Amino acid sequence: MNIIHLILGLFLAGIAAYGIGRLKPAAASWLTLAASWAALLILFLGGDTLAGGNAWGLLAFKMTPLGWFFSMTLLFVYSTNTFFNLSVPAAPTRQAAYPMLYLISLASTIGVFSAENWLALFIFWEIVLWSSTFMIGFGKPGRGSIIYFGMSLLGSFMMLFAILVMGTAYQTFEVKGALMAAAQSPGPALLVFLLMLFSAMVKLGITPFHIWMPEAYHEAPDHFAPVLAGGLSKLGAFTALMVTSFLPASTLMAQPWQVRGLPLLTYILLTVSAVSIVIGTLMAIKQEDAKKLLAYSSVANSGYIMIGMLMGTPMSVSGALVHLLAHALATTVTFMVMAAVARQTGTTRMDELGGLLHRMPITFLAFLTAILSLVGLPPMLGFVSKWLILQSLASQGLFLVAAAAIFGSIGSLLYAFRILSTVFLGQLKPKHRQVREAPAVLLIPLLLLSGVTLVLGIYPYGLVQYTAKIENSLGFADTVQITGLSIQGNNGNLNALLIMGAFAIGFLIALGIFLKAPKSRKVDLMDTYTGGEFIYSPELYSYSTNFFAPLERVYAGLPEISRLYEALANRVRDLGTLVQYLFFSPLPSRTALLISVVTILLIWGEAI
Amino acid sequence: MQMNPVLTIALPLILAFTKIMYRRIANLFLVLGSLLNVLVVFFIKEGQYLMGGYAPPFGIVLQVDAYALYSLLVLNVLFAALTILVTKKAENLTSSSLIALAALNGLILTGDLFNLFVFLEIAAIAAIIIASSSKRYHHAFHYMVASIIGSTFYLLGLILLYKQYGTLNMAKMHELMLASPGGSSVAVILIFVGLAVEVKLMPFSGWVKGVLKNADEWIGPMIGAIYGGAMMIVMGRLFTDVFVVSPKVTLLLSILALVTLVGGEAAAYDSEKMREILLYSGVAQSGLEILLILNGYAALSFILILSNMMAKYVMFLLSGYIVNAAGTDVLGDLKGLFRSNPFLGFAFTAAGLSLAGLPLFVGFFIKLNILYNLMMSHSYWLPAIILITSLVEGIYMLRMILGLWQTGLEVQETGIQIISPSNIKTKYAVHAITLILSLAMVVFGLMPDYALDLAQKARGNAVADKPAMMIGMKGGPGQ
Amino acid sequence: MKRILILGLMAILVMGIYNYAVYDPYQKTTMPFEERDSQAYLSRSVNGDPGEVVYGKSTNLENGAANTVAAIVVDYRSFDTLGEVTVLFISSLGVAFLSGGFGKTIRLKHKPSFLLQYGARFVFGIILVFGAYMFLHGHLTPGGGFPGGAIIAASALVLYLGGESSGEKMKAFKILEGAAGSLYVLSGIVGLYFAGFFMQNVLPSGIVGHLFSAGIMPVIYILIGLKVGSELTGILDYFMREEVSS
Amino acid sequence: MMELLSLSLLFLGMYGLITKHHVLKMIVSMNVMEIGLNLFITSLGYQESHLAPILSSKFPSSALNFVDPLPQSLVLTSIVIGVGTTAVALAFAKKIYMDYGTLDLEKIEGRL
Repeated sequence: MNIIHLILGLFLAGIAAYGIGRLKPAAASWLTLAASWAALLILFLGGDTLAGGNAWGLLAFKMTPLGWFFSMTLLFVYSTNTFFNLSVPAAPTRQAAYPMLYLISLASTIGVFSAENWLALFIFWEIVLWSSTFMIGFGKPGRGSIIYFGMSLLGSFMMLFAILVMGTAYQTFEVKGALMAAAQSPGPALLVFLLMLFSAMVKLGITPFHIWMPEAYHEAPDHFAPVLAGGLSKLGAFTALMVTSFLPASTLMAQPWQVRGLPLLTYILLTVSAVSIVIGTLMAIKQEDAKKLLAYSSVANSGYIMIGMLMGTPMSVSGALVHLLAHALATTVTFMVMAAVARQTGTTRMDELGGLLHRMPITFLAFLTAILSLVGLPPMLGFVSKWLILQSLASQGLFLVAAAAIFGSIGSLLYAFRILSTVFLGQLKPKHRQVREAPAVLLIPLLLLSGVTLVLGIYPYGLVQYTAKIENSLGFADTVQITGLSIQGNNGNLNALLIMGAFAIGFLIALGIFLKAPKSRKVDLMDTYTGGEFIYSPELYSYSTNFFAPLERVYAGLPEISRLYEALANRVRDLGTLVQYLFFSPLPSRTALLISVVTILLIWGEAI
Repeated sequence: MQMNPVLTIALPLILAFTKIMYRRIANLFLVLGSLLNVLVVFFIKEGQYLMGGYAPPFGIVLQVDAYALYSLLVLNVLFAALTILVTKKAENLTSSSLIALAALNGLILTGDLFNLFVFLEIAAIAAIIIASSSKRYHHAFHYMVASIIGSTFYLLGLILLYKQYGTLNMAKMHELMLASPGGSSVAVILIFVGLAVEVKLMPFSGWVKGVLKNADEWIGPMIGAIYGGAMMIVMGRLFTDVFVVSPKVTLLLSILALVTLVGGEAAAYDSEKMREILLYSGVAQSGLEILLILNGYAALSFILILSNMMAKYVMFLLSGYIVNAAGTDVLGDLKGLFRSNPFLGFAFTAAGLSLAGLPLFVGFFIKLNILYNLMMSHSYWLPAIILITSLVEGIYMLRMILGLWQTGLEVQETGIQIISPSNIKTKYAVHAITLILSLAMVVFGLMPDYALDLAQKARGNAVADKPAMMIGMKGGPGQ
Repeated sequence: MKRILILGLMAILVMGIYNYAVYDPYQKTTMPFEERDSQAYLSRSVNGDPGEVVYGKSTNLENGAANTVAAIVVDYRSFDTLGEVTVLFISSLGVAFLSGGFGKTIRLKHKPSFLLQYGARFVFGIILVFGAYMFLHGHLTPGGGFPGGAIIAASALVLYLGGESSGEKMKAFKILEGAAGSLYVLSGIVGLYFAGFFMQNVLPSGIVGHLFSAGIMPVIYILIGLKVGSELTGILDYFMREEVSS
Repeated sequence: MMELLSLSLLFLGMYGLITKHHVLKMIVSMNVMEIGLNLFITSLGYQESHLAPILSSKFPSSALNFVDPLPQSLVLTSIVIGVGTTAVALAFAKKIYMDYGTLDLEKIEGRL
């Protein structure tokens, strides 16, 4: 069994799923489940030494530690999500094409991570792109899928340009070789670096390119949004890490162009990432839709990942990788929870929800774990990664960026609390009285993912050790250090077990107080007889709309970046209208005139 | 067994002539004729075929090289498929269609510049008559005026070349032009303009909108795909094999092609109707094709022409059927159409994605090789512009395809599909042929080397061909 | 103003083409007549030099027509002429298609006078014979199948003017048209399978200047004449009809 | 001189096509164009004091100086093609008039 078999098998399973799906939709969903878990098992057992091979000249595969890490992350997300494909009752899953596209995109992500050749990588990258676009199209009608496709295509064409620049300037398309060749002979290396990073930023959703995220996440079908959010955006991190480690900015910028020991270019990109954190956080705070809110939180978290990779120190790269995994797990859970909530209640708007804690306790628990991890609180995995990233930021003396990162953390508390309090806490809406806990088949992936988040948060040493291995394979001189049970930082060590112990003690104390203290009495939302008031519409009494109104007012008037893209699209449209008016007139005389004028221009232009 | 290529011209002609005596079995004539032609093409060998036994510079020759042969094969197969599919539509036009077939074959085969003009005229008149079957006569008249101006310019340029070089034979013309290229620019420009009208290059393509925006499943594939492709093949023949174009003229004409590429994509982006999008994107594609032809990428332009021809054929054909069923081609009204017609949807999607150059489909490798080769010899600007236009193209193409797959809000709420499968009454043959073509796009997308090799073989000996370095699945240079 | 501007544009275009392509005082971009391909047609030396060709004497030439233009049209570049015939054919098809097939004849507004009515029938025969003469002598004198055919069509026009209606005759014309066209292509195919080349001149070429010379040329001119005549007549006929269906 | 005049005639036809919107006038313009072009082609094959390329009892030998016969034969073809296109164009004119009641394309476009 090697990678080629794996990818080919998944492709074939996808096609089979289509055939089966046309006859018996449920069977196709089971097939996706079986195929993806089998793939996960194979990849897990095979490890990063899973045999590669050359399928077809261009399509050569080789598993690297980095590729294995990414593949495992994505496969895990994909395969846990197959449970949701099983039981979402809405019509779209009945479509036979969905399982096919699901498996094809899964196979292609493995292709991206294990390709030895930039062109093969690009081919798989694009297959992932269009297959996911079609899957988003199964969701709510709207232009989200087109925005996603357009932005991603912009990114992938930037990447293609960079690939071709490498291919023509250095005569090689090999993933590692081309980048290293670029690092040795400057030439167009700066162009390659920038285009590659921009394309990665599009996928990751870093600021100027993030506009697709909220639209696409909002519109994607609820059972596909977890993969989109938790999985596919990580493709960008993969190429970004390749570029920053094999073609570091320090080879592109000479000595005088440095800020705080970092190349100016890196510094600028770090600032952009920091801006991304700030904008993502601020925008997340003011969203009304839970999925959009989570999308903006992804924008902010991508900023952390990007910062970690750009800094290029062993610790920061470890931080980025761990954060990537933490974010993948947590975001997947949050979107799955939203899918479960949407399944049970029919909406993801926060002002229509509330008090689901009592109806869906297990879902709530999973959600709590994920949110804590996103915010970066112990004992979750998110804490470890943020600690690593902040450590390395502080040791570089990049306090501006660090300030943004800390602002993001605090801001994430605000929006995480908001979503928690408006969806699960507060008053249960009268129409949701009959809501029940999500079916067991949906709880399996939730518990699985949040369990992993918790376990890795308590015992992150194996993971960090593996990131050290990745760094080794990426050619880092030194790697992140672990001694005993503590990860070595520059100005402090992290002993996750110790923190867990402290946390457990605190938790026990709190539990004791909770059990000992007198129980609170529940008052229903409609129970207003003391106020002497009759309630007509309970929604108005919900405090979940305009939750952070005072805060939002501070930055309400700021322009949005999506306007820029809209303006660009409108200019293209204007040009099109002009062309239609000028050159496609229905009158033959116009055609004759144009022919004569252009011929004159050609003849005299040639003569002059 | 070996067939003389002139049969691909003579057979349809003789059938067309005899057909007017037997009106009742007209359809049989058409289908039989086009199928016979496909059969004949399989037995044609490469070589030079004299007409009337007179040697080349004096008599007319049919120049059969791999380029002509492959083009002929694709053209005749597509044509035969179309005649089988839409015999009903072509009922009153059997003779015209047969003559159109003969003329297109003649265009591709002939090795004589004036003979080319004659076939150009026959093809143009046949096209105008076919276009007029949509009953919008002023649009067809517009087409007629444009093509008459075009052919006048072509003949003017041709006679100027004759004055300068004293021959009408392509091969001899090329030799003489190589020896003394000076003074021929005006003639070359005139010929270019004359053909540009037919290949839909932009300032000259005013007629395209009128003819194709109302195209049905018969006119669309015929004028939009088959004619466009055949004319482009002629363009490729003239500007890579025959004429020696001065760098200045190349530059001027390339600017024109680039304007077409950018303007066409923008116009398509602006459009909301299916057939308008297709026609504008066809205009843009022809800009790209001409850009490649002018700059000497004969093999690349050849494979691009053929693949575009097939993709456009599928899309125009299906859009014709869709319009028949739905009565409209405004994309907003056709939401969720493919949900109930998945096979049509698959074919349309594959053709569209191939046209937009996405992987898994053959269009991707063609675009990749175009960009790679342009980058090898030019600055980064040209590939950048092509990529930006591809971006625009990808967006509108997917907007159209997704719009057709995705049900609208009102449909999702009410659950009522406007167009159900029973509305689109298509023969199984339509499913079969479009699916075969789109599967071909996938197969060649997975194994592009074969197609690329064929193109190299066909155009490797083209006189002005820049040796293209092809990247296929087998790997490219520097592997 | 606009028109003057466009006239100016046209003038620039004419000047451009004239200056850079036509005007050639030093004969630099003009191939001298003696070196053009057409010289071989004049001396009938495409497939070997027969020496001087003399009117009324030379025999067994590759092409025995006295009229070199006709020799080019119907023999050397006969394939073009097949195309030409096809253009006319498809034009007549187009006119038929656009006129909606067979409709009823439009009655002429005026009643033809006695003189016109009978004069037309009288003149008809003369014109017809002249047309036939034209295409029979096409290889000897200026003229040929196309003018001959046009003259035949003119005779039909005269008949129409004289108040004759076409009616059933059209069917015969159609058959004539189809048969002539098919025979033309067939003659080409006969050449292909009996002599090796499409449209090869398979008959002996005779003595230059004699009526029975130039091999297959007179035959083809007859076919062309009949075809063109019937086609043009058909076109005329279609213009005289109006659609019934609408 | 002949070349210049015939070229002018050609583009006079073009001028007509650009300025006129009336179908019949456009057809006339197209014919003017064709005639200009045909004249131009013949003029390129003409040379002072050369003979018409027909052998006859008066000019019996191919050794004499004849004008270039090829442009003439091309013109023959081109004339016939012109006749064909004119016929089709006239049929269009008839059809357009039947459909719209006018031959002015500008009016037709305005109506749509």
